[in-house]
Amino acid sequence: MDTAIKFIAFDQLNSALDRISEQLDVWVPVASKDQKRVIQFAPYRPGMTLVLDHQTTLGPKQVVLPQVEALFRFDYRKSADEPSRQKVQLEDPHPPAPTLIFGARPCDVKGFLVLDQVFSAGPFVDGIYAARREQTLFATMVCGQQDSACFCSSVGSGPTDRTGSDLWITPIAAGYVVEALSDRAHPVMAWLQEAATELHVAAAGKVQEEAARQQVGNLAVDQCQQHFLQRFADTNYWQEVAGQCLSCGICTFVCPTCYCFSITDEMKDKHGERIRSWDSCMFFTYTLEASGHNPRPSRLERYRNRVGHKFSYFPEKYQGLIACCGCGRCIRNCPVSIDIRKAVQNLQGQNHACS
Amino acid sequence: MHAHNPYRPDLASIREVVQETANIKTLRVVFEDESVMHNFSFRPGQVAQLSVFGVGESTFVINSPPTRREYLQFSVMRVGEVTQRIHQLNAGDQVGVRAPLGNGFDYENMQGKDILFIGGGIGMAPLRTLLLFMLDKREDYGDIMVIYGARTPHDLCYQYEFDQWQKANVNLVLTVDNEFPGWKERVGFVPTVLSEESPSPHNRVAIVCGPPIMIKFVLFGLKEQGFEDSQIITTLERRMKCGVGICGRCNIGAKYVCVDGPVFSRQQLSEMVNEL
Amino acid sequence: MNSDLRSELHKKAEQAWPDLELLIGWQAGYDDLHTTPVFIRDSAEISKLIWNPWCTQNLAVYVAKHFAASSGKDDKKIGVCVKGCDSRSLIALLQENLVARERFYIIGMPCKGIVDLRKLHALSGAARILSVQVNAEQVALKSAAGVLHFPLDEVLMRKCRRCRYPNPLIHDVLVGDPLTPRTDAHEAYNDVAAIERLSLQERLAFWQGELDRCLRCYACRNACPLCVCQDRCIAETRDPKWLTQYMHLPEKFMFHFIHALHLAGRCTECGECERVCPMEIPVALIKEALNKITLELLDFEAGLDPQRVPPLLTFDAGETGI
Amino acid sequence: MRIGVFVCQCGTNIASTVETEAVAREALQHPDVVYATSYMYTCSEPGQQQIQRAIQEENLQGVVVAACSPRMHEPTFRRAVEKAGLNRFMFEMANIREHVSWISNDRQANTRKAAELVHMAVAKLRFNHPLSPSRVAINKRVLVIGGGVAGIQAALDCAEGGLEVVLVERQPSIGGKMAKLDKTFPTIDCSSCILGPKMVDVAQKENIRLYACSEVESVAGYIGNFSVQIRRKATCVDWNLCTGCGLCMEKCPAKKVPDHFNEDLGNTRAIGIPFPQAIPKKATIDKEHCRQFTRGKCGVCKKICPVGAIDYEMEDEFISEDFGAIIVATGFDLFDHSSYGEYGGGRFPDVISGLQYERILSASGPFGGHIQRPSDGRQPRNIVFIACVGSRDASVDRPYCSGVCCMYIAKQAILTRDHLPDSNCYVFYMDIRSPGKNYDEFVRRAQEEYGVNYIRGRVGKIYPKNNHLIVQGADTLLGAQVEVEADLVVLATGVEASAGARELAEKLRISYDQYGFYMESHPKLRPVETNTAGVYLAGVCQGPKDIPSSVAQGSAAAAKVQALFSRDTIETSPQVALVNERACVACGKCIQVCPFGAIQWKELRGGIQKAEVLPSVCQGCGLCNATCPPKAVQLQHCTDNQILAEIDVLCA
Amino acid sequence: MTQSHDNPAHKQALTIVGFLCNWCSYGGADTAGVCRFKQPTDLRIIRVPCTGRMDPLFIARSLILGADGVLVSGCHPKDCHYAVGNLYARRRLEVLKRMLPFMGIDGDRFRYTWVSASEGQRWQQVVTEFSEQIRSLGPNPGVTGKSAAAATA
Repeated sequence: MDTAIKFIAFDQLNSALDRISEQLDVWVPVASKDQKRVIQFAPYRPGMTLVLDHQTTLGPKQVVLPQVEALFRFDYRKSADEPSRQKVQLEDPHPPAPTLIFGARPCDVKGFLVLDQVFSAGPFVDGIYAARREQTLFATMVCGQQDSACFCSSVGSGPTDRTGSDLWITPIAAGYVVEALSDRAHPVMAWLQEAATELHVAAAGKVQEEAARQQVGNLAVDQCQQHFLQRFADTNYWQEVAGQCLSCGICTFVCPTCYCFSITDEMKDKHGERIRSWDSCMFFTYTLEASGHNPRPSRLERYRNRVGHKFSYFPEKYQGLIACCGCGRCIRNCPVSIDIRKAVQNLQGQNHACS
Repeated sequence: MHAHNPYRPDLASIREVVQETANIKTLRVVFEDESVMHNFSFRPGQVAQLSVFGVGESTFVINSPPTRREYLQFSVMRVGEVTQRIHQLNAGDQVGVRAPLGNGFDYENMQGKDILFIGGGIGMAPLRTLLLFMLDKREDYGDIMVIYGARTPHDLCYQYEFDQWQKANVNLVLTVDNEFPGWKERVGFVPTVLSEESPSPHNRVAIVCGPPIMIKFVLFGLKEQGFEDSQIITTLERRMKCGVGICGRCNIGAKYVCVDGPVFSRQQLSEMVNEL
Repeated sequence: MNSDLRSELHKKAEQAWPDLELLIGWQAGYDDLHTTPVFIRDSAEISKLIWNPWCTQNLAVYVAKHFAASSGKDDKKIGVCVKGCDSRSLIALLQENLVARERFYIIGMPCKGIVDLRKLHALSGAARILSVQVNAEQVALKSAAGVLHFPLDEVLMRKCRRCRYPNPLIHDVLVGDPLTPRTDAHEAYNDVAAIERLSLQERLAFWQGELDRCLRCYACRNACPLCVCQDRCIAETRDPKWLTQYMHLPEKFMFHFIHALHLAGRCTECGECERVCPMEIPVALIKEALNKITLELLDFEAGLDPQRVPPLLTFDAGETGI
Repeated sequence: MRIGVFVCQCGTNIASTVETEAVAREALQHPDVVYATSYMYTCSEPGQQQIQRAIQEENLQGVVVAACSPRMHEPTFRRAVEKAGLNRFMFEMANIREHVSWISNDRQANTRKAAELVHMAVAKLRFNHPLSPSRVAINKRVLVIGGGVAGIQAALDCAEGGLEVVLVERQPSIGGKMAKLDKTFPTIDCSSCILGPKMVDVAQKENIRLYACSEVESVAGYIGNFSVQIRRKATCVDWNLCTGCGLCMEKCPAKKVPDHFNEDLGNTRAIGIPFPQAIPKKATIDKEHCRQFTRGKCGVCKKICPVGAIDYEMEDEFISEDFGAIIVATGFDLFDHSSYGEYGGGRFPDVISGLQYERILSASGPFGGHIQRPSDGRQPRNIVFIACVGSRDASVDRPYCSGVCCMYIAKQAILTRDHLPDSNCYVFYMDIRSPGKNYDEFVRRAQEEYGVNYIRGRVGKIYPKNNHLIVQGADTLLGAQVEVEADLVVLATGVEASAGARELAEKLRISYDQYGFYMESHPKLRPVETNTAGVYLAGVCQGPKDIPSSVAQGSAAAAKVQALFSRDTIETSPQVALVNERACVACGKCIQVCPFGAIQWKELRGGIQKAEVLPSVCQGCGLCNATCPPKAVQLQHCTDNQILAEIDVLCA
Repeated sequence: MTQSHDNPAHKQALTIVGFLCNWCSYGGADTAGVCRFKQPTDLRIIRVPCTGRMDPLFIARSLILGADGVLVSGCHPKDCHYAVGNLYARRRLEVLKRMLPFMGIDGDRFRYTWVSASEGQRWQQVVTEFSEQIRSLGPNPGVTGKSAAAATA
């Protein structure tokens, strides 16, 4: 692999992104409000101020799996001579444009590795996701800002986890050192003008080392698949860990690995779309059947399913892969501070003794 | 199914609508693209997502057998938004169909065995496809008994076919919940009739489909009569959206009803997490 | 002082326990800055209860949604800890007959205010706050950058700085002594007035900017003690279909209109909707504006008098001016 | 759904300013519309046949007619589509005449508007469902509440029609206020002579059961099926035994009991029959004054009663009865003039109310029909009548006209002049309200024939002086101050809602106005109906009125009941609210707001509560629908989805 | 944006949604029609049984989606066909009217009024005045018009 390492000085960041965004759609983390900490990925526009020293409130999931997207369009057509006959025409969504996600964290990228299994591993392949995923590059940044909710190291990732990324960004005192991790990265590297000096590379190395030393989180997940199944019927346990759940959708909406969606039709006059939109397994309506029956009627079953899905069902289905990236967003944003680490950690053990 | 877009239905048109009961209609549909129709193959028990564009999709078993290919048949009970709209459709109207989805019945393992179908109300639909399939290959199977119950005689589907079933040597036991003027068949709930009939579990497979409360008591009854879990087959209802194992909601533990089901043996169910 | 109150809380909970089947309070969360509700079903767990300026959740949210319908074993009650603002939610639930007073044992917590974590983070500037200590009226915040000190008042939540009811208006027992309401709370609707001073276009732009971030995660709704529809919210139902699943601004406006109008004359300003919003949308302002309207128009404040009927659920044939 | 659209030209009424062909053409473009045409007169026989033919041929499932107002022809077209086999609710109308062609000549704008109205109707129709009315059986018994002249008339008319009637009266006797009147205007005929026979009829009709001394305790149910609990107050006399001989009354030692029937102008005993013509003619003990109760011993009546009817231990009794309809005729009370300080505030014994004067005039009254002053029994020479005491006076919250005072003052003045030809009568009045048949002539007779002095103006003050009452007032016609040295002042006290009217209204779930008078269903067109189906009004409880009007209303209410009971069942409109139980969160807000009590709790298995609409009670206003937060209550045929569909056509 | 008031054909079309109670105001509008009282043509009437049926959300939704004006009209207070429907309605509608401007929606785009079935002339006046008022306000931008402040960063 061509290992030419590039450098972007702080004051050159925007001009570098200006150049890249002429070629690709670029998504960058920006604060959506002054004084506030709500940081989201947004399509890059010249002059934007990036926020690269905080984890984003929402990961870049929406870039590949938008909160709402059309699965196809439909049109009812009427012919003038035979108005009682209306014919439907279907049209697939437009193919995606090449896209770069700039400034994501390793945990954010890890999320996509989970989604890839669901959407692309079969038996059915979601071509809409797959096409967009195919077109998306990740310029990921080494993570140096963990807080008390982070636990990426516990789920097989970490602040320096490069898996799934195409470019690797290391912030140093003067700017950003950028390395290519995949062949797909080369065109982007070519648009970066300044090569990194040895000093830059050495400084980056120190940042990497420092970050790599961080053990973020100490959750043990190796046995959780079985422990979960043993705990499944222990209502007291689930009452203990999720009794306070409000059944809102925050944890799922901010989660990089949550992908569940709803499909609905929206139509105006004779034209419409079948859309998918993020859904949440925390919602009552998610599993509500037409008959009125609901297999997961209360927040306890729903929270249990969420834990089970991430730490038991998913690894069972996908070769041990935990469907959690340890980003801590669900913990940090939970209105009642439910801690999924605690729910998983305490799965083992006899009685529902947890604290 | 469209390879790149598993959510995109094939267009089909309604050839005929049959009013089965006050709130159940049967639709007979054909794909508009002749090659799709020609190449379409499925197993009995597999399901389809039926769309009314602008309203949405809903899941129905294809209740015509794979052996009869002039149309696909769906029986639709009016319960919600989509089914309400489906009930307003007429012959000639267009619908979308995504099929086949799900696993279907393991009929290969039923060959040479006696078969017991136990159905309640609209639950007869998935049984019908397998029943007709077996009738079309009658020699492959032993005795066939059908216990079919509904609330009133007017709530029984496929009444117009009962004669044909019986002519094909099916032991058809019909029951309704309460006495009804002019009703000459059995009266009583399906589980009661089952215990009265008490079919032998020997070399027999029982296939059960109906409302949850009926299934619950039928399973209990079958157990009492000595049926093993592996001899009892049922189909699950679950809210489905994508139908292709992606959207997430129809899981029972690690299994997705839309791809791993909807047909499960009681054996399989007992190995899954208890969240029905 | 906090530890004194905590032991008083424990003592009073112990005393009440023989009559209780469940006690809802706060316990320590995953770090110093977070508390989480706890459901105590065994008196041995009473020691988990805490009381400090981080006890932010309004526990009245659980009252109608989870326990209103259930009848107690052996006539035992459900204990619930409430701050002044939380107690108003309970009263509002009583006003609408959504809960039965006799079913609950209310532990009142006179409250000097709850810390706004967002303000704390904004002041610290750091990604990670290592520890926090409150001494009297001072907050000491330790991060990688060092220790910073702020007056407690400066980091209190918006609702606390305009709090008129620090003492629970309804309770069976009080933990600590009643407090004197703050003197600067008379400008209760200052924040609303600030928006009202903007031009119409500016106001629209303001809300467009804020509501654009809405994810429709419905946390504001679910955290609301008075949002009784919950699983049946018309923001989600398809029949009737009030909203599409699109994430367009009209949808988001509409959802917040639904939430706010359903709370018109009912909202007790506990501020939970705003606190829980992961996108930091000031949704409580909408309800405050409605409260200002119902106060001016119909002379009504929710959650004060259990006997009064919320004004939009009744009428007055004689009223004039509308 | 297959929808047909029919655009009416209404001759040239619509076609002259709307391109009906273009409207039909555009309609054809909407989803589900398979047929659209324009026609000269859609409501005509051939027009209707065209719709019916199209329903058959095109297999239509829904029909839109764009024509005149649905208030005009909706029933016509509903019948037409029903004849062709469609449910009548699979029909919508777009009003393109009253709301379009007749209000603008702008052909282009009109055509666009008509097309949009059609589009809205189509959009709504796509959410229509077939609805069918249900029927409930009617219990053909009627309850009449109040035994004044209106109630008596209603009871008699119903009984005459063969209905079973229960008449409930709060007082020990029926007769009401009219029984206290001496004469009636404008004919000066004797009140008890015309009312008495009717009261006797009530007692004698076999199909009228009279509960005197009784009140309605609670009302449940709905039209056709009310269930009413009646409290029979303890009279301490067993009425089954009492013969009405009056011996007890003679012997009762408590002699200083204020005589309420005589408006407290005289005394009566603690046991007795209120007046000689009372129906039922049964004795009642006044516990407040009876020595057996006040002092714990006496027992004179018990000893004296020849049939042993006295029972001091008697307690209130509750009985339940079922009815199909209820007539409310609870009458009125007199305004209490003590709030007028300028008239003495009730302190001067010779300033009396109109009804007190009525008793004074009556031969069966406290003074045997001789006009004398209550204070000293002197015959008055100067008598002043003051009108509008507690009427047309916002300062005492009685801004309305009581309607009868002008007339009864005229009558009393005439009678006074008749009895005491030497007397002088003065009437202070604001305006004279005398719009009835022969009424104005009557007032003129008082003025012209009987020489009653009518002074237009208000009285500012009354004060006693030398055994007289000085009445100071203004004559606004002369613009001068007037002072009359009166011996007796009669205040024309106004009419106000009966005490307890509001409580009863709440039991009946009928509404009342701010003064407590019951609200009729429509002020012009449904004057005796209330908004609670099956509950009717008669007499002054609905608003001040005179005897003829009260009697007419009593008969009208009876006629309404007869009409209702002429069928065995009633069809209930299916345009009522319906609860989707799955969506109901049991917050009870619909129950709280329903003006008709049409929503109640229903308990499902496991003690789960849900709201339930009683379709026969629901009037279809949709208030519950607007109030229900999760929209679990939907007003059929005007559901959220239907309104939203119409909005979306315009806005989305 | 200038509009010619002289030639109606050149007037920009406005969308005014009317919610009229069946018993009074719908009849009033009929009466106005029967009397041939000329009115502007922008109003589209939706018939509801009673103003009590009006959830303020219907109005909010209309305005959010871009209706230029919303007019609600019912029976005069105390003349409600259902006795009290409009007494509830007027509270709810007034609260909405005062809330709209807080959210950046012009409260003048919404009006509620009471017109009886006999008041054809009054109806004409109400429609004319309200249509003129909406015309002077111009088209409703709705809530979709992205403004500078709405953009991220």
